[in-house]
Amino acid sequence: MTVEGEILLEARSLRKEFGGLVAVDDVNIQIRERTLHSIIGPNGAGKTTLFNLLSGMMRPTRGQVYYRGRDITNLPPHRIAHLGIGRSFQITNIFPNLTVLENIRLAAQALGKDNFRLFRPAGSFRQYEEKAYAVVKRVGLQGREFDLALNLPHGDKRKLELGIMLAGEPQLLLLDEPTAGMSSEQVPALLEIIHSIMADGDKTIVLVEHRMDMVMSISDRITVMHQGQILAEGTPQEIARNQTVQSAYLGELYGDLAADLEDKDGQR
Amino acid sequence: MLGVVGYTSMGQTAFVRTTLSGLTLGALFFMVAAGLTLIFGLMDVLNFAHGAMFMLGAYLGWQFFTNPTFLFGLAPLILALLAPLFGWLFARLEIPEALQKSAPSLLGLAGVVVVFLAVRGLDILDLAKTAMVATMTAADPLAEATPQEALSIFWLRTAGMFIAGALLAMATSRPGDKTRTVHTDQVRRALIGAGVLLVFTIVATLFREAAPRAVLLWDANLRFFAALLVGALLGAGIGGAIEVTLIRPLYVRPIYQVIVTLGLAYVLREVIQLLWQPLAYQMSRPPLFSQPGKAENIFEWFRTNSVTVDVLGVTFPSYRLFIILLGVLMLVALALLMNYTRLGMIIRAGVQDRQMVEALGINVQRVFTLVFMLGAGLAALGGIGAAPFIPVQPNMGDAFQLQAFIVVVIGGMGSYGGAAIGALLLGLARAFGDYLALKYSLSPAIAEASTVIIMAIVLLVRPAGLFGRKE
Amino acid sequence: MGNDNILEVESIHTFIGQFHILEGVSLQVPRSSITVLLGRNGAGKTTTLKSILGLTPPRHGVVRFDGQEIQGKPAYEIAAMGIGYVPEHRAIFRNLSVAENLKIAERKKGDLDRKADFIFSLFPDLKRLYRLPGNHLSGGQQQMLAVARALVADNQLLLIDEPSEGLAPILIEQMMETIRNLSATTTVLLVEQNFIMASQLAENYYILDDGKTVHQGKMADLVQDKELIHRMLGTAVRSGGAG
Amino acid sequence: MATTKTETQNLSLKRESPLNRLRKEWAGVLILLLLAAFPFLFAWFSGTSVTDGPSRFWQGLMITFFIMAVYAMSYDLLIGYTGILSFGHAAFFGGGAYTMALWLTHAVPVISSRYRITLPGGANITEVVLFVAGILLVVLVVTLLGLLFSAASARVRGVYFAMISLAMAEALHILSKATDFVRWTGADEGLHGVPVPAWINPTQNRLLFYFVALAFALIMYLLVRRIVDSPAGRVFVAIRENESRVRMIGYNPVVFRSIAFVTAAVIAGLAGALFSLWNMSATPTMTGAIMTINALIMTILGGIGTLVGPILGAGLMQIVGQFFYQWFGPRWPLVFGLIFIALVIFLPYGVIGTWRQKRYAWKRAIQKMFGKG
Amino acid sequence: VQQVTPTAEPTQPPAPTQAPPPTQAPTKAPEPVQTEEPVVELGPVLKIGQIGQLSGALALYGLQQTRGFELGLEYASGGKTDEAGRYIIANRPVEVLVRDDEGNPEKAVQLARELIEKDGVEIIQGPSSSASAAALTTVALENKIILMVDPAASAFITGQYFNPYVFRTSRTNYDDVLVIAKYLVENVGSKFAHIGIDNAFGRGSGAALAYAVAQYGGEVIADIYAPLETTDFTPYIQQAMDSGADCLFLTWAGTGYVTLFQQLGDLGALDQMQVATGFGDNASFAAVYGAAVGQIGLNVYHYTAANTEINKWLTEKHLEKYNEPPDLFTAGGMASALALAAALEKTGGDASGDAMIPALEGLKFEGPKGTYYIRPEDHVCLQPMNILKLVDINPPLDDKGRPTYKFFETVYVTKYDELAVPCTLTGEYESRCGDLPRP
Ligand SMILES: Nc1ncnc2c1ncn2[C@@H]1O[C@H](COP(=O)(O)OP(=O)(O)OP(=O)(O)O)[C@@H](O)[C@H]1O
Ligand SMILES: Nc1ncnc2c1ncn2[C@@H]1O[C@H](COP(=O)(O)OP(=O)(O)OP(=O)(O)O)[C@@H](O)[C@H]1O
Ligand SMILES: CC(C)C[C@H](N)C(=O)O
Ligand SMILES: [Mg+2]
Ligand SMILES: [Mg+2]
Repeated sequence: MTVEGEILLEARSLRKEFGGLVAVDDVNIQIRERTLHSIIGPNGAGKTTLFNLLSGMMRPTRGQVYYRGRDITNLPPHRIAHLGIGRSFQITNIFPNLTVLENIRLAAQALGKDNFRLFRPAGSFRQYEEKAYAVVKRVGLQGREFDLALNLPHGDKRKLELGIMLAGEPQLLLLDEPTAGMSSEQVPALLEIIHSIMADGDKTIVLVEHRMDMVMSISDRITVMHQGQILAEGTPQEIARNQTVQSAYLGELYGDLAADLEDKDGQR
Repeated sequence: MLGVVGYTSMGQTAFVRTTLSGLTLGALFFMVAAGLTLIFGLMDVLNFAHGAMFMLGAYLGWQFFTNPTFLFGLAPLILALLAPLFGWLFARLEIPEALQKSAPSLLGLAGVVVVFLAVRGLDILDLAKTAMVATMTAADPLAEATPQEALSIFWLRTAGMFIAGALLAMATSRPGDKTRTVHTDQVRRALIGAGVLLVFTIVATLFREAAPRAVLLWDANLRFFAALLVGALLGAGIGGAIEVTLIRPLYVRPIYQVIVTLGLAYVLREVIQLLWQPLAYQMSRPPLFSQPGKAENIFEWFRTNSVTVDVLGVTFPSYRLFIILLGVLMLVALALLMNYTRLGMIIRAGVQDRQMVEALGINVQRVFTLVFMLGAGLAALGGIGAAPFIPVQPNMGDAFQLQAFIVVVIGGMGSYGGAAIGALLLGLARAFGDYLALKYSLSPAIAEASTVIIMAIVLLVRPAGLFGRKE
Repeated sequence: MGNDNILEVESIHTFIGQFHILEGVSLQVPRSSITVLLGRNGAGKTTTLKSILGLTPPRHGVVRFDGQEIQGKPAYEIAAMGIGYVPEHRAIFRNLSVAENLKIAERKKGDLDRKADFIFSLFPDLKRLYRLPGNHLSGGQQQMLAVARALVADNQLLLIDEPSEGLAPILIEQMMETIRNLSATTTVLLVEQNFIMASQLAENYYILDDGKTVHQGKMADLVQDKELIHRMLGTAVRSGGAG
Repeated sequence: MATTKTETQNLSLKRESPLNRLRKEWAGVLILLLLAAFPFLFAWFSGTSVTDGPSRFWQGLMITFFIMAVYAMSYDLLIGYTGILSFGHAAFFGGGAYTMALWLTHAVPVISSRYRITLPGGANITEVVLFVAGILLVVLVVTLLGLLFSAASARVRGVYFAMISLAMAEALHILSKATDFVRWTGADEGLHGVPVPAWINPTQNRLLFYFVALAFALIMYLLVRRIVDSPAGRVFVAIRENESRVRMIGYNPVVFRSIAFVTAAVIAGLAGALFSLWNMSATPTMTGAIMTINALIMTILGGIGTLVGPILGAGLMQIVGQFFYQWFGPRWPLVFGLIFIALVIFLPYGVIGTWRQKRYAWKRAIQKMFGKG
Repeated sequence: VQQVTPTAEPTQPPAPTQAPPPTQAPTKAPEPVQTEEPVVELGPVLKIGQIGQLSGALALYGLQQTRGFELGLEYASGGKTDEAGRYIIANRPVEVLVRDDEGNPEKAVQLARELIEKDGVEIIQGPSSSASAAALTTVALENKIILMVDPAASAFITGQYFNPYVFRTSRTNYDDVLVIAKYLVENVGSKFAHIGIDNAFGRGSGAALAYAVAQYGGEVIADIYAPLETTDFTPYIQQAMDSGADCLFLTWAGTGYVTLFQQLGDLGALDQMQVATGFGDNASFAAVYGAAVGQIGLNVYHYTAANTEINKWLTEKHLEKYNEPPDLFTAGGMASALALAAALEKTGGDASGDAMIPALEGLKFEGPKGTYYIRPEDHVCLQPMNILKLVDINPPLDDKGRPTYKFFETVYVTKYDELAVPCTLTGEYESRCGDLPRP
């Protein structure tokens, strides 16, 4: 298991209300460096909303977000991206009419210093293109570089979604259901990518996911959300055994998962 | 508040008259905007031909009111050409694979050629001109409602149009389209529809000479209200045709709708100028609003039908009060429609995902067409309602169209109530703006700019308009 | 034949554009049962549902609903005969409120009022969200809404496409429960990749591959046939969970 | 920002030798040569003088075409590349035209009657200096306009912005025809007989003006091509595709939209200024909605999201329009409109877009036929 | 002043965008003994570009202008044509190319350039709109080509927009008001309100009105301009009524005229004050002047008012060709043709601007209204103007069923040199005015 490091990201009594609805209810959460931290919880628990707050997409009603000790609560999303926080979306969010390569190249270019070069061809900035190729390879989209993104099968779109995020070389990755809509056959490939990211050694991942077997097998820590609040937090084993979690989220069908997990851990 | 200030600083007469003038303008704006709230506000179609529909309504209504010879003369031909409505009659036709690709264009071309042959030598222009000349008050319209062409020849034309219609129907039946099948029910319905159409065509052909004379013998007031109806119905019909042929293929490409409707506005304007010459006409007011003299109040007007009415001590044309009334009626009709039917909801859903709405058992396509027809019909109704008040000319709709867009945006897309308030706002702003600008020796252009400024302010404060739904 | 099958599909062929997607799919769905359609990604399951409904009308073959031939009718007529549809990826109307999303599915005036209690009892969440616009719902809430929408009108047949997608485990269970309850009154034709779910719900199964029905039978038998499962459905089966 | 080194680099993605480039761009170069030779070729074929009669007229037509092409191109930068539906483009064009015309009519005579600017050698360059100052003024004015538009676009989106932009242009239009300023702008009639400096005066030297316009179009084309191809240009396209995602990967779309607006405004404004020189006038038509609609039509007709498209669209509209007028008389817009509608329905991606698509299909068909060429 | 339709001649569509059909003219001209004349070698064809507004609000004026011009050529040539049916003036066959500027100055300029450059036109005649005329003056100067203005009436054309190539046979705003000002001040009152189109024509008229009534001790106390496309005149009328003027002078043209007049009636302005305006074209009478029977008004031309040989010829020809008598600006079109023809005869067919200027300056010629005189200083064309009394708005048809439009009793017709039209040149040309009256 990876070593737990410093606190990288921290939310302090973060709250988001939509009209009367409290989607995120005074959440305190700490993400430590170089961990894979999963957030699970029933639908509507507020996971995506929490991501939206952390990445600057939405402004919290109240509360703060700190990144490496710095208050980033009200920074616009592009500034937050520049700090090294990347995110992927639950609903695929790519540039449909651009090629795969261009999708990723744009993301690679975003954090460079050449965005405002108006009179030099983009192609002459080799560094971004090279980086883009590297990312394409990493997410396994070789051979499709020049396909338009909208023509990709769903699974590949999810990979591209990931690639766009990776190209920005974020330190902290917020992944919102990366397997959403993928068939089970495609999941292992994705797991592979996640593993390789963690293998870099300097990355931190926050993952939202409903596939329990996957969550249980790869997470260092798991936070369970329910109705906007944090219900429990702990290691996968702790969570799997947690009665509250079982009744609120996992249900009977997965009751035996805990036992399952014990073996798996051994193998890893 | 503003009213009080205006009242005291302007003096009663000026204030009342300017207010009434603003209300008339507001009503006119609303008449155009009413249809636009449906087409633009709900269906998201940036319809730049809406002003042209207004103009078309005015021409058709005016022509019907003063001398409908032209309209009746044309009716059989147009009816006969409607066959493509029943295109699916031919959907079961099996066509050799090799021909499938070229068949539609060949058939379509053949159809167009037959249309051309059928109307060749028929002086539609002349027909229009006789009818038009008769509209000059000096001449006797009855005298001009003359027969145009021997029935024996005219039959041939009608038949030709029918054949053309059938050819076009075949062309639009998408021969060889593998993604399509047709249920026996549909074919039966198409057959019935086509039969009804045939009967209508025959009737229209037989009565094309008698009908205009009969209409001209009606009481002029009756003729005026009939003209309102006819203008609106024809407008709706044309709107339907436009939706089916031009708009429907483009729901997936909204910008191109802009372009097509722009082109259409162009074409309609040119066609009008071709038929009625590039001139301007003034439609006379129906007798109901044109008896000499002044009524002391509305009630007296019911008796006298005089041309002006005294409103709060101000002389005001009775027809303009009628325009205000027409605007209010349109609002009421729209409110009833939108509140008591599910139209609005269906359209908003359909804009987003047509297939799903269909899967719920709703004929989306028909709803869209209906709504477009309704919008176009309202514009046409506005046009004919306005015709006795403003000159009937090819670009009469343009200024109103721009205002109507602004009205819809101010009110918030899809909100007819918002559109009404927007129209009122713009109308009053315009009238008072003009008044004040003149008073302070500024040009009225400055007042014209006020509408634009109002919109900018509204949108900057409320980006979705006054009553718009937030996205 | 006849009356015991509410839906009969006989060797339909469907094209999308130039692509021949279904090349002979046949199904029989007995009344008041749950029938599940299985198959790999891209096998043509969704297309089959759409063909039944007339959204992608079949070029050849027969679809019989309640004894009546319906192939070639426009989709809205077919749906109005009493078929409810829960599409994959939910397809709820994002710019309509939850209430409107339900209201629009009414076929008769007052449908919703009659069914409201029933629907809220199945999905209590929706009551709370009733006035929210559809795009404010979380992924799972949208899925519930999509199912609820199909229940508003009186449907004799429900076509449900992958209802478990993106649902939290506990909700998958609830969803199963719901569908089981529904089948008491309505017939359900279900497409489901989550084999655990499918196997626990359905009585009959059909397996599609490459646009053709390749296997059919009683679910009870299929569960025994591990080899077939593996061959036809790939790894889909094991990864349980929300897979 | 461009250094000398980058200037020599290729415009397309890969670095290539100049020779290679020429080979790739031979069609463009050929067209350019043809255009440059056009006045002489035309005169030669029609057997008329280069400076008179029909030659002169056709040069005029081509000048309008060049200017309109640039204008349409600037519009495409917004609608085609950045995905902003603006109905206020005439404000930039008209703004440029009016600025230039007002400057030349009202400021230049006064200034040059009071001051003289000479080179050390004694040559009088007042006129040139003032002319250049006029161009800078145009750039300044339309830049401000562009910023105004982009500020509005930061607040409202989609059709709402389309309407706001329409309204803003309309406001300018109203100003341009307001009687209050009749002494300066000529109100409804506009400014006519603008005193264009003799050395660039289109009536005195049409041929020279032809080349000025051609050079202008060429430079603008290369410029826009560069911009579109630059890192920033790529971001424009990304904004068109998915703005919220652009923000999430670390770009500030407001800034990039402003850049797009200002560039489009400056290019359109310069086109407008040249147009006012060419017509020696500035009229309310140039700020009116028709002007915007023309841009839209030219862009869509030729092909949205391409650079050659708008140019071609401008050509179709100017040149083909001229022929239509000759063939069909004053009702020619009827025919034009019908053809136009047919094109939009049947060539959904404009002339260029459709050609590109078909070209690909043809290529494949041929490959198939000859078993993988 | 205008309205509405090409009355009663369904067979003759007013689509005069091509040159007049060459085949029809010769048969109808007073057939000269062409064949017997000694064959003279004809000079090159002289192309005249005629720009008029053939669509939109002023469309009827364009029509009258083109018909008048053609008849003028016929008259001036004595009906002599070449084999293509072109009238021969100064030994040159004249071809007229008609274009529609839609009342848009920019379009007018474009068309003029095209005519000059592509078609080799040597003289421009027209247009209907003063705004277009103002714009065309620069084209005339650029190309050193004569611009013969008619019917555009703004005084600015021979005022601030003047250059030596600009001539006119149209009256100016000053003619309009000077002819009636005395009568109005003496009989109606001294306080005037003015509602005019917000363009060169209207503003020119406003300036002229102020000048003219001041001559007799009157005063314009409200000078109001409304855009040409105005549909609701309420605020303008309200303003005029508020001003307390005795007399409202209207300067309007085109279709909006009917609307304006109607609204004046509706809002009670006609009861409150006297309204004065030019009597407009024949077709609009019934619609516009219903309430004005018995009133006195000014008029530019009405065929019943002019008692000249040329007018008789014109009326006859016009009736014969178009089934109705000539209209408001038919005479103007004809006068333009006559003036040009006279000058061309003088120059021996040389149509170049520099040759024509001396020939036209100071030209005195007989036209349909009587004697016209082109002032050499500012090229203003002095001409007779009418004061008419409206007696009947529904005059009977003639024996052939054609309208007669006999609305008027002639009160007075001025001689060309009777009205002291001021010289309004400005800037570098101001000194040309010499001792002409100045505003
Ligand atoms: N823009 C919004 N406006 C109003 N309510 C919202 C909005 N976005 C989300 N919500 C509500 O906030 C709650 C949390 O939603 P969120 O999308 O964060 O859930 P989630 O945990 O990601 O669920 P899922 O697993 O289904 O995606 C839900 O009840 C949802 O309806
Ligand atoms: N619009 C389309 N154009 C071309 N091919 C399509 C289209 N829609 C679907 N297909 C193809 O049709 C086949 C069947 O698709 P369908 O959606 O029915 O599969 P499915 O069994 O529902 O798969 P999944 O499990 O992924 O939902 C697939 O190969 C797909 O690629
Ligand atoms: C009387 C009209 C011929 C005057 C014309 N309307 C003009 O603008 O000058
Ligand atoms: Mg979520
Ligand atoms: Mg599917």
